[in-house]
Amino acid sequence: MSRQARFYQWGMVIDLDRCTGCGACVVACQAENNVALVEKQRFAEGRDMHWLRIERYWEGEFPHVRARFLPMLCQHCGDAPCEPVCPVYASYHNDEGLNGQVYNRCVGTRYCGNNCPYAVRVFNFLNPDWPQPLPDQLNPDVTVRSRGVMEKCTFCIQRIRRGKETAKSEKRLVRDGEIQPACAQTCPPGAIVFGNLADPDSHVSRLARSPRRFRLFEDLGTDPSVIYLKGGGHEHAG
Amino acid sequence: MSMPADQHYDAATANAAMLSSTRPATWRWYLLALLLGAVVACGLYAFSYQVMTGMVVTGKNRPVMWGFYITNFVFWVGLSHSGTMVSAILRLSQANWRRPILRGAEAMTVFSIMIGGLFPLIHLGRNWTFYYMIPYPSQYGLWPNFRSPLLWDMMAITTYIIGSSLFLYLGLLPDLAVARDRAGGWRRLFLSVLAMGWRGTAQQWQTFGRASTLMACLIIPVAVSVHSIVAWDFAVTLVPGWHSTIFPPYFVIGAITSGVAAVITLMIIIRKAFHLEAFLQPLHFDNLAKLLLVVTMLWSYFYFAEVFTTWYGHQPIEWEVFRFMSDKYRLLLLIMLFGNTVVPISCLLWRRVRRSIPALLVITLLINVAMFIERFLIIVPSLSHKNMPFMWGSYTPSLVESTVMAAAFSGFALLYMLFAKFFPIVAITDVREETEALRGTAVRGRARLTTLVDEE
Amino acid sequence: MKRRTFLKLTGMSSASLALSGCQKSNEKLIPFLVAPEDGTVPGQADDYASVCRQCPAGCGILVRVSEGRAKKIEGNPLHPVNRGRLCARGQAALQDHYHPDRVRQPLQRDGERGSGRFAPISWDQALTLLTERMAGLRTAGQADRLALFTPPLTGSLATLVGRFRDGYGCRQHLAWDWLNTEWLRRVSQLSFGIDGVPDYDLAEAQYLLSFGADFLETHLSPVRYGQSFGAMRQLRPTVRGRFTYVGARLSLTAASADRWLPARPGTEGVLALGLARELLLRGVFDQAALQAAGLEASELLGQLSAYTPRAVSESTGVSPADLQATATDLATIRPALIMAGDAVAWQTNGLEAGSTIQLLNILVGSVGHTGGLHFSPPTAPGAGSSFADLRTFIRQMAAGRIDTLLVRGTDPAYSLPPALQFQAQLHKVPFLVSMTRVLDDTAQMADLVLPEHSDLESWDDVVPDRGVSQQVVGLQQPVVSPLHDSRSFPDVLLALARRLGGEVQRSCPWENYPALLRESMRQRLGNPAEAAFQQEWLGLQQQGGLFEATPPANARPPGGTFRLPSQLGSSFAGAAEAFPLFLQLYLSPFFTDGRGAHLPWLQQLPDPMTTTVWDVWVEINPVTAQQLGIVHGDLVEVTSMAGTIELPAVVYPGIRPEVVAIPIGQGHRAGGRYAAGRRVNPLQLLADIHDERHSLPAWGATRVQLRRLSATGHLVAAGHAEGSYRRDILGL
Amino acid sequence: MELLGVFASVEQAAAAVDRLVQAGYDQATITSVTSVPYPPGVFVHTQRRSWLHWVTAGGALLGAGAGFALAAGTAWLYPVQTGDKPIVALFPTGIIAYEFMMLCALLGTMIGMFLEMGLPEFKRRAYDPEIANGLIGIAVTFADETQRHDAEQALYSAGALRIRTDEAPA
Repeated sequence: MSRQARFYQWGMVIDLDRCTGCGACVVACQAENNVALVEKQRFAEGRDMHWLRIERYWEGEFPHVRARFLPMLCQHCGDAPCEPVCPVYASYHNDEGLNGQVYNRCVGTRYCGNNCPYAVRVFNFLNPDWPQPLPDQLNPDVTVRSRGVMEKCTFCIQRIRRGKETAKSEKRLVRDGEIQPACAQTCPPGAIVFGNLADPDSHVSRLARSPRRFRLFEDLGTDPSVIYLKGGGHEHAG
Repeated sequence: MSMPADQHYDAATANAAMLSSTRPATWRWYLLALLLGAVVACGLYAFSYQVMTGMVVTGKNRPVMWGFYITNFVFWVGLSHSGTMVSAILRLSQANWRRPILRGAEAMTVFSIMIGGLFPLIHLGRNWTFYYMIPYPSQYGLWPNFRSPLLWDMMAITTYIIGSSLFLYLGLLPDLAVARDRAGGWRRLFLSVLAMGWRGTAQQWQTFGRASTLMACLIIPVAVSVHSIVAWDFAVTLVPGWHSTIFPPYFVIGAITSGVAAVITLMIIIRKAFHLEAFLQPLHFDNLAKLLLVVTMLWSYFYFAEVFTTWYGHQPIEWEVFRFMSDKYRLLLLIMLFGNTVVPISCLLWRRVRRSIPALLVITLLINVAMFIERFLIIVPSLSHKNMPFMWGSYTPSLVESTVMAAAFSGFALLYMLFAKFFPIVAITDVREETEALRGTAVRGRARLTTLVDEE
Repeated sequence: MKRRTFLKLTGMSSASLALSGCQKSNEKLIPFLVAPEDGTVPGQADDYASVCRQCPAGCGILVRVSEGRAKKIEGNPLHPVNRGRLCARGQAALQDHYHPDRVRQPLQRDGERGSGRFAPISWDQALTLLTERMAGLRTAGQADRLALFTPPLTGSLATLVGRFRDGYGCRQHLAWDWLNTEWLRRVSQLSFGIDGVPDYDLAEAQYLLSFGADFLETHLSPVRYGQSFGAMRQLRPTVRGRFTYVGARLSLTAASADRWLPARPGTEGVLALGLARELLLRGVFDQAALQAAGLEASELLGQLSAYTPRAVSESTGVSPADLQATATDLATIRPALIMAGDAVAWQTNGLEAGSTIQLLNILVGSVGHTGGLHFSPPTAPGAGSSFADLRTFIRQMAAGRIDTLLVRGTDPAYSLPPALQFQAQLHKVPFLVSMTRVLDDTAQMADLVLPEHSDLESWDDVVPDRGVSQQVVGLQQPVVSPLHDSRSFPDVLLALARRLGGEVQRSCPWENYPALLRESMRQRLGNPAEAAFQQEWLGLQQQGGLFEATPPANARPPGGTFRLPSQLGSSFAGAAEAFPLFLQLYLSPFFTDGRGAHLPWLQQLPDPMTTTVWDVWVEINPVTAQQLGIVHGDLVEVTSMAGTIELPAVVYPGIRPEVVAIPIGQGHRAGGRYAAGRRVNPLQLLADIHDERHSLPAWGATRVQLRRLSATGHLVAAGHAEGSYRRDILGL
Repeated sequence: MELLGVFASVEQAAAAVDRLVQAGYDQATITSVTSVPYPPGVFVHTQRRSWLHWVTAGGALLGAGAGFALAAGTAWLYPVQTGDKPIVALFPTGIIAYEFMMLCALLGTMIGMFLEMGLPEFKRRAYDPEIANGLIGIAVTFADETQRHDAEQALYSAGALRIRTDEAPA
C-alpha cells in the first residue's frame, strides 16, 4: 500500500545466517500470546496453534546435505491477501503497517487462512483447554481466543501498545529497541530484530538495507514487513 | 405434439394427468418422506454437534481450511443453474419442447439454491454470528466489507433465491388457478390465496406473457453472475490453482452441465413417479440430451484449456498442485474425466442413447457425481499444496460433514416431494397452450399439416 | 460522586453483569473497589530477577509477575551468561511451576512398590518418618547406609549438603547427571594439566571446528554459545565466522555449519590427527604454543606419519577433498577454535580422542587467547561424582549397603541406562525417598515422596561451572508464593538436622536456607557491615546475582604436559554381522536427559531437525532405509544386545548410512500426564560397555539392527515430509 | 356489472364476440376468460399499452443506486483499510450495484405485472371453474338491464352453455 509519512512502520528482520533453529522464539511466542496447547492427536489432524514456527528444509544428499531453517510468522504484508477477503473486517490493516485481527469480529469463514500464501493463520478448531493451574500463567494482556475464530502473530501488539503509551506519557517517540516482541527478545543468536522501518536509522532499517535481504514470495506482491537476510553463504553482514 | 392427432383431446383429462402428483398421498409417499426426514434429522443433529463442539469435528485443518461444505456449496449453486437456464433460455427461444419440463427445472433451481445457500453458514466457525455479514446499521458502527467476495456471494445468492422464487411463482400463477378450480377444502383456500384471483382474461394473459419474457431476460444474467461470483471466491485469491481468469466461464459451464444433467435425472424420476409418460416423451429427453452433449463438450474444452495452460507455463507451485492432485486423487480425477467427458460425449452422440431413459439416467447421475468430484478437486488439492511446502497437508471429510451432506440431498428430495404434492409439477397451462391455443391443422394439397400460431 | 466516576462504575458493573452471564464469577475483571493486598497493582506486571535451573548453565532470568502470579520467564539482560536471552527450556520452566500434576503434599506409599498408589500425609508426619529412620540408622551405627542422589550441586547448597552429610556421618552422596563435565575436565587435565571446563570465546573466533559438541542444544551453556555464535556469524562488519562440524549425525548445531564432516563414530580422533598432520606439514601452526605444551614439531610429525589424508579418509569416511579444505581453513583462518563434545566423549576411546582434538587447539594457538579457549574460574565447584562413583554406588546398592536413599532433583530410574543395573538393584534399597515436583519414574518407586518447591518458589545461589570465565554467582529468589504444600530441599535438610539434633544440628545451624545464602554472599563480598550488606543484598536481588565485571587473566596451561595418546581404536558392543548399524543416542535439544519431557510446551515444540512432536523416533539414512524397505513413518524394531524397542522411523538425510540415531528424553513411565507413556525409553538399548581403562561411559558404542514392522508408526510431524525437500518453491 | 358466457369451443366463443360487437358493444368492454393463453385476435384484441418495462427499468435504476450507496457509501462512511484495496473499490461496488440492480428489476417486474393485471383481486368477478378444464368464457360489461338482456341473447345465440354474473348468487 502507499506508505504515507507516519511515525511508525513496524517491521522485522530475520537473519537466516544467525538463526540456529533452536525453537526459543516458538516457546516465547506461545508463552506471551496464550497460544493453546495442542495434544498429539490434534497435531496429527493439522490443528496446531503455533503463531510462529521454524520451518526446516532439506537440501542436497548425503554427505553434502544441508538443513535450512526458516522462522515463519505473520509477515504483516503491506498488501495483505488475507484482509480484503474477510467479509466482516476481522482482518484489517492498521496505519502502523500491522495486520490486525479482531477476534470478536471473526465469524470463522477461514477465507483469510486460505488466501495467506505463508500459511501462518491458525484457526481455533476447538476451545483451548489448560488444566488447572496452568491458566494462572496466561498473559493478562492478551485475549484467550475461543473456538471458531482465526488468530495469528500480532507482532506482540500488546507490547507495542505499552511501549507507545510509555513513550507518549514521556512525550517522546518510541526509542529503537524499546519494543521487543517475545521472539526477538529471547532469540539467543539475535537472528530476529524488530523495530521501526519508518526510522531510517533504526537497527531494523539498517539491517533491512543489507545486500542479503529478500522477502518471501516477493513476486506475489504482498509487500511483507518481515525481511529475511540470506544465510548459509559466505556473505558479510554489510 | 403431446397428443396424437387422431385421439380426442380433453383438457380436463390432461389437467388430471398433470396434477396426478397432488393426489392424496400413499403410504409409500409417507414412508419415503419419513425416511428422508430421518436423514435430515441426522444432518441437523450432526450440525448441532458441530456447533456445540467446534470445527474440530470436521476434517478441515491447516492448510485445508475449506472442505466438503464449500464443495457442496459450489455443487448446489451449480445445480441451481439448470432450471433457470433451461427454462428461461428455452422460453426466450420459444422451444416448444420446453413446456413439460420447465416447472420441474424451476423448482429444482429454487430448492438447490436454498440448500446451497445454507452451506456457507454451516461452514462458519461461529455460525451464531453469521449476521455480522448482513449489511444493516448496528451498534458496532461497522458495516460488512463489500470488498470481500463472500459479500458478493451473499448478495448474488440472495438475489438469485428471490429471483428464481419469483420466476417459479410467476410461471405457476395460471396453474395455481387451474389447480384451485379443481381442488376442494383447505387446498382450495390455500391455492385461492396464492392465485390472487387470477381469471385468465385476455389482458391478464397479455401482461403475463410480457412479464414472463422480461423475467426470463433478467434471470439469465443473474444466474451467470451468481456462478461467476462463486468462481471469483476462488479466482481472486492467490491460491495456486485457483487464481485463474478462466474460472468464471468455466464454473458457469460446469453449472449448466450439472444442472441440465440433474434436470434430466429429475424428469426421469418425475415421469416414473407421477406417470407423466404422455407429457414427457422421448423427444424431450432427446432434446435435453443434445443440450447436455453441447455443454459437456464445452466443459471439456474449458477443462482442457485450464490444465493445458498450467502444464505449459509449468510454474513450480501451480504444477505442484496439479501433480499432487493427479497423484493423490488419481481415481477421482479419472472418474471425473470419465463421467464428464468420455461417457457423455461418446454416448450422447447416438440418438438411441439420447432416447433411452435408463441410459440417460445412468449418464446424468454419473455426470453429477463427476461434477461433485470436479468441485472437490478444485477446492481441496489447491489448499493442500499451497505456497508453503512445509505446511502441506491433505483432507478427508469427517462423518459429520458427510452426514450434513447426506441431509442436504435428502432435504432437497423432501422439499421436492412436498412441492409436487401441493403444486402442479408440470406447467399445465404451458403444455395446454400448445395443444389448445397454438396448434391447428391446415390442408395443403393432399396433406393435412399441423400448424403452430406464432405470436410474434 | 463525580459524574465520570459514576459512569465508570456503572460501566464496570454492567460489564461484569454481562460477563457473569457467561462465566462463573468475575474471573476476568479485577475488582478495583477492593484494594489488593501485598502492594499488587492490577494490570501492572513486575519483573523479578532469578536464575534458570533447567540446566546447569545457570542463565539469569527475569520472571514477569502480575497480580502475584508468574506470567512469563525472560532472559536477564544484566546476567553475563545469557545477557537477556533464553532458550526454549528456560521459558518452559513456567510450566514446571504450574504443572497440573505437581505433587501437592507429602505422600506415603500405599500399596505395592511401584504401583503408584500413595496416601497423602502431613509434612510433620513425613519428616517424623524420615527422622525416625535416620535416627535409627545413626543409633545402630549404620549412618553410612543413608545415601543421597542429586545432580551435581553448586554454591551454598553444595556447602549445606556437605555439612549435613558430614554431621550425620554418611559419605554416600552421588551427584551425577547426564550434563556433568567429567569428560571435559579429564580431557583438560590430560591435555593441559588443568582441572577445568573450557569456556569458548566463540564470539571473537573466525573459525570454529566442532567435534560433536552440540553447543547450540545441550552442550555446556547453549544460550551463551548460541548468542556468541550469532555474533561470530554476523556481528562484525566485515567478517563472517565460519564453522565446520564433525559427527556422524547432522545435529541441530551441525545444521548451522558451513561444512559437515560425517566421520564414522569413534574415528573423530583420527580425523583430528589427520588435520594436525596437515597443519604440521604445511608449517602453519603456533610454534610457541607447541613448545609450551612440550611438543616438538618434527618429532610430532613423525609420530603422525600414519595419518595421511588417504588413511584418515579411509578410516573416517570423510572425503579427502573435505579433509584438505578443512585443513586449509584451519591453517589460514585465525583465530580458530576447536570444540569437542558428547559424540566424541561417548566412545570407548573418548578420552584419547578428546585429547587429540585439544592438540589442534594447541596447534592453532587458541588456548588462552582471544577467540580461543579459556577455563572456567578456579572458584567453580567440582564436577560432582564421576562415572566410576556411579558404578560404585550401584554396586553398593546391589550389596545391600544402602538402606535409605534420598533422590532429589534427578530421575535415575528413567535417566540411567538399565544396563547399569540401577533400576534392577533399586529393590535392594529398603526405603526410597524422592523429593520431586511431579511423580517421575523414581518417585513412582518411592516409599516417601516429598513435594519440592518449584524454581520460582525457592531460594538458591547458582555458581555456573561452565560458559563463564569470570566469577558469577546467580541469585535465585522466590518470585511467587508457593502454590502447594511443598518445601525447598535445603529447608527440608535443615528441618531434618533440627529434628535429628546432635552433631548434624551443630553443623547445620542456620534457621533457614536464606540465612545461609546471606551468610555465604556476605563472605563473597568480603564481610561488609550489616547495613552496607543489606544495601548490597537488595542490589544483588535486583540485579540477579553477583557478577564479576571482567574475567581474570587467562589461565595458561602449565608447560610440557601434552602427550599424544598411544592408541585411538574404539570398540563396540555387538558383532557387526548381527548388529550392522551404529546406534547414536543423543540428548534431545528440548528434554535433554528427559527432565523437560513433562512440559507440554516442549512436547509440542517440533523437534528442529525432524519437526516431530510428542514423540521419540529413530533416524535412518535414506539409503539404509531403502535397503531395509523402510519408509518415513513406518514402525521399526530396533534391537541391540541389551534389548529391543519399537519406534517410528524418520528418514533422515543428515546421518551416515551405517548409523542410526535416537533422541534421549522420552519414554517415561510416569512424570505426569504429558510425559508418561510416550513410547519407550531408548536408554534400554544401551549395552553395558564403557571405557574400562579410564572408567568413562561409552553411550555411543552400541550396535543395533533394524527391522520394519508395519506402516503404522503414528509419527506426527509439523513439517510435511515431502514438502521439506521443496525449498525450490520458496526460492530459499 | 359483468356477464360471462361459457363456451365449449373456440369457434362458438369467437362467434359470441362477433355477435356482441354486432349488438353494439364496444370491443373494449368484451374480454375472454381462458385457462390457456390464446394468441391475440382469436377472441379479442387488447389494445392497452403496457408500461410494465418502465417499472422494471425503474426498479433497476433504484437497485443500482441502492447497491452503489450500500457498497461505496458504507465503506466511505466507515473506512477500514484492507490490503491495498481502495476504500471505495471499483469492481466490488460494481458487482454489488449489479446484483442489487437485478434484484430490484426482478421485483419491479413482478410488482409491475400485478399492478398491470389488477391483481390481487378481492372483488367477486364472474367466473366459472370449468374454464380451468378448457371451457372458454367471454365476458362483457353492461350498463343496464336492457344491455344485459341483449348480451345474454347474443351469448346464448352463439352457443353459450351457461351465463354467469358477478352478482352474489341468490
